[in-house]
Amino acid sequence: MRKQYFAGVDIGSTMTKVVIMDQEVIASVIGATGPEHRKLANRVMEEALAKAGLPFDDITYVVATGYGRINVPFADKQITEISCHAKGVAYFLPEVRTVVDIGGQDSKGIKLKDGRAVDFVMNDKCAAGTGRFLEVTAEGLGVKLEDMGKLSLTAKNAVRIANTCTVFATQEVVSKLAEGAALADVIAGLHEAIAARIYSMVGRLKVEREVALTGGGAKNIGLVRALEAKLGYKVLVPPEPLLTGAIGAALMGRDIVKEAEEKGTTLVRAERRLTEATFFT
Amino acid sequence: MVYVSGIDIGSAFSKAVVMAEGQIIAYHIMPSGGDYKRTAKEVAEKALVKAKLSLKDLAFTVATGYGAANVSFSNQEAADISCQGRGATYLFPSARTVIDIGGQFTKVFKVNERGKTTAFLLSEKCAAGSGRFLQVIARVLQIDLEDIGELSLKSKNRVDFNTGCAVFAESEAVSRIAEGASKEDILAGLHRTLAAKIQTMVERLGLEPDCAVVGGGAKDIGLVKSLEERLGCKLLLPEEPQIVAALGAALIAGEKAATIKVSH
Amino acid sequence: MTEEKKPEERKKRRTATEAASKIGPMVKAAIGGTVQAREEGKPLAYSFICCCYDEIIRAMDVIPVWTENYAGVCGAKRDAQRFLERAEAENFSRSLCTYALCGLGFDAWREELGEMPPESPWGGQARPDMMLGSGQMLCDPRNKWYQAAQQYMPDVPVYDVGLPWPPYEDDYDYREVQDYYVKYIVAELKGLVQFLEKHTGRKMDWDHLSELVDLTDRTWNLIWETYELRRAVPSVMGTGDAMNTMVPMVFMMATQEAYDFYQELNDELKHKIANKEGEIPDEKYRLIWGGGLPSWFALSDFNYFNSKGAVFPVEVTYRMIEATYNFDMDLSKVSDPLEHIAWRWVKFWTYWYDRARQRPGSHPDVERLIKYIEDYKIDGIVMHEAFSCRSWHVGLIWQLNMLKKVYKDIPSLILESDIVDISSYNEADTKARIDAFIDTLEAVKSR
Amino acid sequence: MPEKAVVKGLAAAERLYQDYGVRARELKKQGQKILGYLCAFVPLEIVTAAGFMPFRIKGDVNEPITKADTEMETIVCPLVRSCFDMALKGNYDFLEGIVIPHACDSICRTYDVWKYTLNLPYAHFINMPHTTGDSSLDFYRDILNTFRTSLGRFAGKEISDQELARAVELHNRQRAKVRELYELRKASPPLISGEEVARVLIAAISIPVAESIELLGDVIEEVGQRGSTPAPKKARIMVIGAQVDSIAFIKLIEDSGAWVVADDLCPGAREFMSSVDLTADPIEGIAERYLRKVKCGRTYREMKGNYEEDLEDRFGHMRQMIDDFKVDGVVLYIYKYCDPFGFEVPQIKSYIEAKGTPVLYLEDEYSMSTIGRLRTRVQAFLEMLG
Ligand SMILES: Nc1ncnc2c1ncn2[C@@H]1O[C@H](COP(=O)(O)OP(=O)(O)O)[C@@H](O)[C@H]1O
Ligand SMILES: Nc1ncnc2c1ncn2[C@@H]1O[C@H](COP(=O)(O)OP(=O)(O)O)[C@@H](O)[C@H]1O
Ligand code: SF4
Ligand code: SF4
Ligand code: SF4
Repeated sequence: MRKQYFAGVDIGSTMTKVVIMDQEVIASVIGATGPEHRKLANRVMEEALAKAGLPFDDITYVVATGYGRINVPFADKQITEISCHAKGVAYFLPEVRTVVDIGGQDSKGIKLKDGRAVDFVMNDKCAAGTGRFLEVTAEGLGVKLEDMGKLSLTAKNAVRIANTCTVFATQEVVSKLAEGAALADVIAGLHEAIAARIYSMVGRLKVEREVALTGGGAKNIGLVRALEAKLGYKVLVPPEPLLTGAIGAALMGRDIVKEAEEKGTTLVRAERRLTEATFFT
Repeated sequence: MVYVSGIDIGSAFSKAVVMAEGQIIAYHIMPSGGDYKRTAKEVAEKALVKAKLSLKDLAFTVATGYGAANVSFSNQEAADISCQGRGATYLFPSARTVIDIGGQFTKVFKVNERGKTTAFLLSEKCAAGSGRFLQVIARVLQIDLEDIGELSLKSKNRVDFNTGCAVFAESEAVSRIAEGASKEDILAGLHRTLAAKIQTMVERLGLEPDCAVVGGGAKDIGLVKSLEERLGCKLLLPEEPQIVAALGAALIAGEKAATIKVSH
Repeated sequence: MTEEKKPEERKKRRTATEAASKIGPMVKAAIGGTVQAREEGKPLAYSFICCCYDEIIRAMDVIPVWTENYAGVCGAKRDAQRFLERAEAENFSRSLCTYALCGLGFDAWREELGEMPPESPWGGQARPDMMLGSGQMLCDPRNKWYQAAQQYMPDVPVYDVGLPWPPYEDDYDYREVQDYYVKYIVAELKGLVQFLEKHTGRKMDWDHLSELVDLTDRTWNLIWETYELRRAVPSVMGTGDAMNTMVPMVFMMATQEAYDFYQELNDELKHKIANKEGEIPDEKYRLIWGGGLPSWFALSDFNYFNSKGAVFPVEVTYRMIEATYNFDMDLSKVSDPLEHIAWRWVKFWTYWYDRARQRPGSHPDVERLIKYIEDYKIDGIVMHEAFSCRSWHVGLIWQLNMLKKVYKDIPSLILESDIVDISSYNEADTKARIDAFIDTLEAVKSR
Repeated sequence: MPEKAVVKGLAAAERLYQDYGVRARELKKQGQKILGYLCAFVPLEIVTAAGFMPFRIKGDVNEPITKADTEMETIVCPLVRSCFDMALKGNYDFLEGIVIPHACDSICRTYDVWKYTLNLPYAHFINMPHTTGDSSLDFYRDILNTFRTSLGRFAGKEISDQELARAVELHNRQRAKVRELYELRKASPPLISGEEVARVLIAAISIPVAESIELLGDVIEEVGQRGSTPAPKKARIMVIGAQVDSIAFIKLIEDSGAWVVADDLCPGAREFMSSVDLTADPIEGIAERYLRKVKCGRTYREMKGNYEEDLEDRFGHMRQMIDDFKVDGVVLYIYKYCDPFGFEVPQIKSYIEAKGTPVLYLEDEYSMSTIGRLRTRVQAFLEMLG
């Protein structure tokens, strides 16, 4: 039998992620979802294929997920990021019952049972409480996003950030600095503010241990610690939190193929042609 | 010659105006940045350099705006609404309603014939209704703030925006670009959103002609046109709308200087 | 929720009157008293203010646990966020009344632990034996909150008293309908008495009830007379204080203690007036708190107003009384205590109707503002729009619009925040608004 | 009515939906007097009996709320704000008056704003009690009689018992027709989509009752004659919420691959499942229905028995519908600032979930701009079900 490969394409609001798997991940690419890239998921896919050294035709099944999932012309199926994150986390950390995903434009909580999502909550109305919040404030502070986490760990006395609006919080932060607050304290305050927002949102799920953190937010150690402080225990972070959704998508594809083989049904697949996404509005 | 100044430390920009005998002799505008104290000094100095003066030549200084407390060399502070009112009526004696589109808030207020503010309204506490909105958008569209207005006027096919959030408007704009919408059309759509919010405020207060528009947002001709369209009237627009509060502060300073004895 | 940040210390508010400064300890003692009573096995009832059952519960010796009060205390101590978050986690929308959310979050937590949540403000809110809601026009939480609380306390019975009052209408006069309103309220109050009798095993002492009804009438009149003293120039007591002195009015009605409190306040105010002792030394602007509950965590804003020369001799909020002798009927002739209560309720709510009739296009709420503006020589109006409560905070814009239309243009300010949710509050922004408002007052005054 | 011959059934519903109020505008020209109302708690029988055409005021999810914000705070339920905005913008300028019931805080607190701002010849507030005991029922009858007298005065005639009885009978016929329509949804796959039902019902509340009965009849006939059964979909969904007066949300669910087969909504099951008993004094039957039979969070139902029994009394009809219509999942769709439903969300959710049906709770703002963000949630929910 021919070897099977599965691709997961996660077009997030901020990042585009692609993985190719056989039994495990054999190639992955993370790129920004810029104005141009929204229609250029094909490029990221191409890159991943090159890394894996595979022609596109060898990919058995392609599942697209994330905010931009409908705009992937070469995907065989679209599945929401909620199901995919659940799948991805269950693959790496089967003991997890609650997933907190902090993405660029939304954050969500997902309840897991037997490796499947059974309940979820989501915030995407206001940028407060999302990865954007940190991006915007990092920019305002002139700090690199990657450094926010480590910096905040040196805080002595977190500053309370009163503004809930991302835009104004940035400003508040700047004026706190002007008043003489330490940078680390201000960043720690930001992490606390965002952790508090996320905590009360996922609280709706009746959080159960173990808790895993995924998405770009999980790359920020300061935020991870702030959330742990709120929960009162440690959270788990999968090996590459940004890829969880894409991996979940690939795994979903594998399940779909398997089920079709067992049932003997034929799979409907999209044309294996890498084209730009088109939009009709 | 008695020199006075008005310093407006706004949430986004700081402005200084130097006056003598009721005439503006110099002004300066710069971003407020994070360190208000330093900015206050700098903006005043830059304006004074243009006027070929120095701090000690000033008989009286009035500070206003978000960061007024940081102007260590001021003689007095005044609420920015009052300064806006003073400044606006100095420029346009017939103005009875003033719209100020600033960085943090949009304000609408009424002034009497002596430039006193008699009623006002402030926008809600979300960036969606303020000038910040424009800054955020300018950044994501990679255009200069100065060009926003002209560009938007070129729109043929306005994109309608629904989101209220300034941050999300940014990403909505991003995806619209990806979908092939032009910057012009996106800007026109955003202007409409912002103008609708401002229109509601103006109507709540009651539009009494003439109506002037001031603040940094008034430099955006696209927004001003869109507002005129919605309000159904012509708006009075200062040559430099951003310094109106600083100008008002300087006017107040001028009055004070006239009533106190300056000791040398 | 293990690591909770210590609530930010609240700035102590300066009070103008002795009486107001006594309130804090009184409330603390009352809340402590309910926890104590619970231990002693006395019957406790969750209660709402302004539900006209004060005399009944007092006469039955049922101890009220004022749930709005406790939420307000959490707010004032800046320690409500954790309870609000808990309620949100229970799937309650953050747009609902934050008193209710704070209370529900607290209840959920207390019931889960089987004891008070850690470091509960002032010892916590005691578990009740019953919950007394009401179905009336004041608000929906009055009939939804306790029902929702039952999911944490399914064994605690709820009784909702129907307490409507006639709306102000153009197509008929309230007098055409008041009889059947009273009849209904009496029936509903009877139902409450039966409910209480059933759940406490006690019998109503009707004579005692009549005494308490009479005491309440007298207290109402005393409060009215005392508050009217505040017409004095300079102002002797401001709204900041009134937000404290309302405590006996709404939480201790039908007790001798409440009556005595107002007697003392009355004496104190008279003394101040005689000595021309103003609330602040240089009074420049007299304002009315024209609507809305205060932000309990930011009462010191009243001091900020004071620092700008502004005083609040009058407010419409928590002035839940009128002089009964001003009613268009002789209440003392109604001897049946329940009927007496019912009439007093209807007359209170319809008190301003006739006045509104006399000014075409006017409305009772607007008339009340006009009367106070004139009686108290008011220069400007301040209102507060608390986002979570529709009852007192919707219609403010319209009232101001109406006032302009039927009376005159008067400077006004609407502050936007909440009663207990501090995340809606921004101090710098609030002060900026106040500053600007003071300037408009100055402009209008010097016209 | 020449144009009626041209379009019938679903096509007619589409026209009435797209141009909401079109029929009222036509009839107004012919001299018909029209009263606007909010919410399911206005006793329409009395309005009809007085010779007025009752017209349900609805909002518009496509139209940003602007004018309303100049008169009304934004802390009111967005549906009410949108309705008011539409009225202020002149969409309902054919109204002779408004009748507004004591439904919820958002409605009750804005009555004066409506009344004084629109300044129509007639305005009346129906001060319906919140509780349902016998004294409440007595009181409610008095309230209804006050309305009857007041409206009679405005109409310049007394509303007779016979007229009331006729109106009761007419409205009951309309309700029976809606129930007949709902029967078509029980089949698997349902014979009529949720989107179509929503469109028909929204159309029905904008036309005279008699015409709505005809419309419903035509639709039932038309659907009955449909040949092909539509392709099977994944799940059968029930939507619970307040007033959903746009098809957008229902369509979103169906576009995501499910059928909407049942609801507890206005206009919908909440309004049409129960009828008025024709009593000797017609007011009696009317009072009984609106106070006790229409189940909505705005009415406090006294506890009967223990807590479980109380939940059964309050929400049992939802479970019944889940069984009868073979519902796989429930979407609880609630507007921000809605007090009656907001407080019930946890209880409804846990009650239904305890019976084994998954629930998706969505808080929304009544605007097309939110549809996109709701889509991901709905799709994820369907993935969970399937
Ligand atoms: N190295 C990093 N350190 C901290 N935060 C990061 C890092 N990389 C990405 N992020 C955060 O991750 C977010 C994107 O996360 P992602 O899960 O990809 O979201 P989406 O799927 O919506 O695009 C960004 O907003 C950013 O805040
Ligand atoms: N040249 C320009 N063109 C368009 N908009 C501008 C321009 N300059 C400033 N702005 C807008 O004006 C706002 C700042 O206005 P300003 O009155 O200075 O506010 P503040 O006093 O709060 O700092 C900015 O947020 C920006 O949106
Ligand atoms: S508060 Fe700020 S972050 Fe939130 S919606 Fe408004 S602009 Fe966006
Ligand atoms: S009146 Fe307002 S604050 Fe008080 S309980 Fe009702 S909704 Fe809450
Ligand atoms: S949705 Fe809720 S708040 Fe809005 S009108 Fe209906 S019951 Fe009232």
